[in-house]
Amino acid sequence: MSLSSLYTELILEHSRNCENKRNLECATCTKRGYNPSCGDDITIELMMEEGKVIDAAFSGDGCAISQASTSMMIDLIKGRTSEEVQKLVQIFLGMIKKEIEKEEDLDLLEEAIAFQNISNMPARVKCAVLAWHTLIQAIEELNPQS
Amino acid sequence: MSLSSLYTELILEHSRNCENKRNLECATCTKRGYNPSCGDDITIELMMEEGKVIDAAFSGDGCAISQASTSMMIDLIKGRTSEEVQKLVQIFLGMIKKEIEKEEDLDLLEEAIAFQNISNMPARVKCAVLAWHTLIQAIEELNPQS
Amino acid sequence: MLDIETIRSEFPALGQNVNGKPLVYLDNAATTQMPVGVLEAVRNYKERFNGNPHRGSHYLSVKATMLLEEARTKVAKFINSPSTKEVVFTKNATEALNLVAYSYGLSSIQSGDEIVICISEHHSNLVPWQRVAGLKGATLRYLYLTEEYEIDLERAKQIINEKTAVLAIAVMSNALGTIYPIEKIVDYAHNQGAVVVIDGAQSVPHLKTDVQKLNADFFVFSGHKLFAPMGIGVLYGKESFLKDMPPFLMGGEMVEYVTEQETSFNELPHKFEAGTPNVEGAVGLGAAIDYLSEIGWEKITEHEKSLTKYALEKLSEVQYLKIIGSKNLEKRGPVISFTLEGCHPHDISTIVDMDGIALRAGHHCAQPLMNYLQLPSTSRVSFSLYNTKEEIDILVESLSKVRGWLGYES
Amino acid sequence: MLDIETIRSEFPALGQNVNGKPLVYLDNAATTQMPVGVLEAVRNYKERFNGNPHRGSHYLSVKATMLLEEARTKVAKFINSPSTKEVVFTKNATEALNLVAYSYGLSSIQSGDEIVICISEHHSNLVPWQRVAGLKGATLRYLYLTEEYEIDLERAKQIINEKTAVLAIAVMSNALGTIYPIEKIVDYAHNQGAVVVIDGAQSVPHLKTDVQKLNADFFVFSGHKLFAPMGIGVLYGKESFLKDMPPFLMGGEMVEYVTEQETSFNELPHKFEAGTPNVEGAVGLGAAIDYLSEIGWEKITEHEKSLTKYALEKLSEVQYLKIIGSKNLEKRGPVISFTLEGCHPHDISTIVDMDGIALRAGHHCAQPLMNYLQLPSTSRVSFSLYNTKEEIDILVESLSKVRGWLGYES
Ligand SMILES: Cc1ncc(COP(=O)(O)O)c(C=O)c1O
Ligand SMILES: Cc1ncc(COP(=O)(O)O)c(C=O)c1O
Repeated sequence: MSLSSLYTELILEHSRNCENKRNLECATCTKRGYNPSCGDDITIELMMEEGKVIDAAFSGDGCAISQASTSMMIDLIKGRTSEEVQKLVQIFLGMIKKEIEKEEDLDLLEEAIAFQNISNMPARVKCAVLAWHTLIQAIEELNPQS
Repeated sequence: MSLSSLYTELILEHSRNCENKRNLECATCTKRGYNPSCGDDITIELMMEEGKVIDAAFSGDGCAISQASTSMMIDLIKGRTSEEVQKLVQIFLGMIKKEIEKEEDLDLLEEAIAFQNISNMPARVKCAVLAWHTLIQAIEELNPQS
Repeated sequence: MLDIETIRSEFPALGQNVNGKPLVYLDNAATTQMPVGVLEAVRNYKERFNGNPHRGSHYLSVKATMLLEEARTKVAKFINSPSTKEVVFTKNATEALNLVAYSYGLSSIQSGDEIVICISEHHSNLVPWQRVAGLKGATLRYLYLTEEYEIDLERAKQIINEKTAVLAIAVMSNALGTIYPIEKIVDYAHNQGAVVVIDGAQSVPHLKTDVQKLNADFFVFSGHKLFAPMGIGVLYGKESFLKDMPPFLMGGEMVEYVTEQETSFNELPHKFEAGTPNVEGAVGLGAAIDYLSEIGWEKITEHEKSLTKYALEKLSEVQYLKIIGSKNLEKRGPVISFTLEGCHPHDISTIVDMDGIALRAGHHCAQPLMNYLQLPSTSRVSFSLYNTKEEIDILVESLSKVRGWLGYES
Repeated sequence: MLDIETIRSEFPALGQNVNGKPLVYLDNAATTQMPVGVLEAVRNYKERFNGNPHRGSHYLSVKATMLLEEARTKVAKFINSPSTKEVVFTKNATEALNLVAYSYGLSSIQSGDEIVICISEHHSNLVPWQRVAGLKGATLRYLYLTEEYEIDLERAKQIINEKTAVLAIAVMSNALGTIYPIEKIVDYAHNQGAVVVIDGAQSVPHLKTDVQKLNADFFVFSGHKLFAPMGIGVLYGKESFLKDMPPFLMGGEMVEYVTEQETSFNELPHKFEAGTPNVEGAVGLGAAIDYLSEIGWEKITEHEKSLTKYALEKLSEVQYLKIIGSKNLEKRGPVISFTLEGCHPHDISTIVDMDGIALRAGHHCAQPLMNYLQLPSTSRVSFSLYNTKEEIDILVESLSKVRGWLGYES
């Protein structure tokens, strides 16, 4: 994997996105995610209403990859139901593991498809998936039965 | 070192010596010596009177080398003063380490000179010196000032 | 059948002379020799992939991490662990047993509890439990052996009871060669509510291991008895236990957040792996597992059984020799202890060493067993897949001269 | 002067390409590469002398014992330990520190005592003390740093006082490269009655070590940062302490008598070495020490100092780069941490990796320090005797392109 396909304009743009990196005044759910091996440390805040993500944001430190991945994720999940979010996270994680075959599934990830080949850079996989793992934990805590 | 120079008649004889391997009724001092690496386990008993070894004996288990070395040592120290015993032990241990140059010193060891070349058989050095180390500890406990 | 010529040619250490005679290495229960494939795997790692794993984003660090985790996957498969989270690398079986004793034992065992071990346990599966019992006011109880060196299951059922907090036992005794009916004992102990710690140090090189079938709560072994380097061992533990246990060694790699006064810990298995791991040891262990898998258990077991059978027969013919252990091939592995009347094992060892033969003398780190059997020590031969019947002939020939050297008429 | 060509040719790992570029290995503080002499010593041991040491009376076992003890003698000489009894082999520095914390710490530290460490300690010299403090009701106190990343001796004298039971401190910080004025601090702490534990993991490869001159009560280091294999570390401890300390790991080798309910322990240093030791690791460490001695400290220090000086100069010229650590050559070793404005260290590491450069990114197992400095992480380069100024030029060239890759104008 070349540097230019890793640090694309899209990823760099998202990595500096200040719009999604903020505090949610009225978050209904907050979850911290940490990668002890590289120090990425992000906190995701969700505002849920009737099972839907009304707003979402994040804060914390991390490399360009983790910041971009988090920002794209937040764009993607706004307005979705818990179930939709869970499905999207599964598709994202599946994509990273190269387990998703169907193009139309990948398309659902919108911009986050940018991380499709991150497994070619094993040192960075954890950066790309951190936010998504954290999100799924947050959702599971909200809906413990599911 | 060949087996025939290790298991000499003299050593084998001493290794089966039942005369020195007994319990001393009126021991004034008893010391157990153990070699955790090979399991040799002997107890030395001394009967001291006015600083002299009046009688000595041993009990316990061990290989031919440790038994013979103990038996020879007991023959050697009977009738000696603590100081003489200490000197003999130093000479014996020095001989094992090849640090004794003078023939006449070695001669003082009498039969125990049989172990002069045991250092060529490193696995057996501990067997040969066990009794002597135990003896010196016993003597030191008797005369803590010296 | 094993192609023994080829196999032997793969072990450089076996080709040497000792005291002018071809080496006859019969001390495999103490440690094994390494095949070229393992030597090369370690060397290759050092020359091409060496880095400090975890926390690294450069090529060598990533490679080291991948190779370490690949080795963990191989170990998990080898012992049929359901997950790599349950495979912790230690420095040897002893550290693994101490980890369980310190972390599980000290946090779970209560005053009045009982810990049960077998009288034949290796000191490494004995002294740590003595200590736990002492510190916690628990009682250490023993399973004793029958005249045939077997565990009497009926008597065992009186010792293992609802007070038993931990049963710690080896599959195969390193001092007797006996293979105990572990599955039955484990089942019974589980029914009594005990947690079961299994010492596989001796069984792993000889029997296919399946921790799920054994239903082990904890299972340990050492690499160096399995053709792998020294300095690497394994603790398998059920996730349900490991996840709630406090960490043992503390330091780098095993932490999550560290603040000045508090620390939270990393996920399994890393929570139990403090400091820089022995990556090359793990790589070597992985290569050793590959080596064994390629040969296959069937051939290994068949070969070792036939060696054991032959050795039992031949040794029985040696005058004054007494085998200390079961003679039932179904109940034993390729480790044979014996005594030779009037001869101390240490002398025997020295004498046969002159014929190039490596055998072990002593208490085999099982002093309570020796005491129980009223033997100060024994001689022990132990076979591996690379030994031959010819080597047993050389052994028997050499043994038959021992009493002569020690001054006996015959 | 060092013959750097010859030296590099002795390290097979250094000759390789990474991502199509010659490897520039600047992660020596994490782990070092191994010279051929060490690789060969380990291989030779495995092919010719491999046996389980202690308790063996056959040739290979005797050889293994002798080689293990010979390695111990080399280590003792290398750190100027008065006796080999005071040199305990562990698996790494982390285990050595845990041994001290568990065995000395838990048995000697009392409620109300204070343990003092430096804010820059590696987690391995920090988390074990947190635990001891927590279990014993002691307080863990920190020495903080000045703006120049130095220990303020006057402030230190307020923290270290008659309540200080243990002072645990590294000679050289792995995160900052600072070399602390250890002898003065140790002296002061001793005068207050404290016991001093010194972490030499980073200093041992760069500075001549003299545990007697340091007057260390305990001193630890790891082989793998010193051109030796992974899986071997050293604890030096004064006999006066070690002899009265309870054992840590229990099992084979470390016992004297074992009965069913009681155990007495072997002599020093064996009391602290349970289970089969990593003989090949020790042999490798001995060979690494030989290798270093042959080159000589003078040449090593001179070379590493000139690299450090050059690197500090060159890095200072890189725009947006800030060095996190002392710039005073007399107060630092060849480990340099830095930040690059707007660039996360992990991205820096990935980018320079494409030029074959191995550097480390992260908290360097020193989270409390990072917190204190209010930095989430830094990048770190660390030099060894085999690095060159040309490599520093390649690093600087590569670093100057990083901001461009990350979308900055310059
Ligand atoms: C200062 C310091 N102490 C301790 C350690 C721990 O060493 P190891 O991981 O080899 O146990 C390290 C290495 O990372 C270190 O740099
Ligand atoms: C049955 C058994 N358990 C435990 C051990 C300890 O293994 P290690 O010395 O590799 O820790 C041994 C090996 O001596 C053994 O035979």
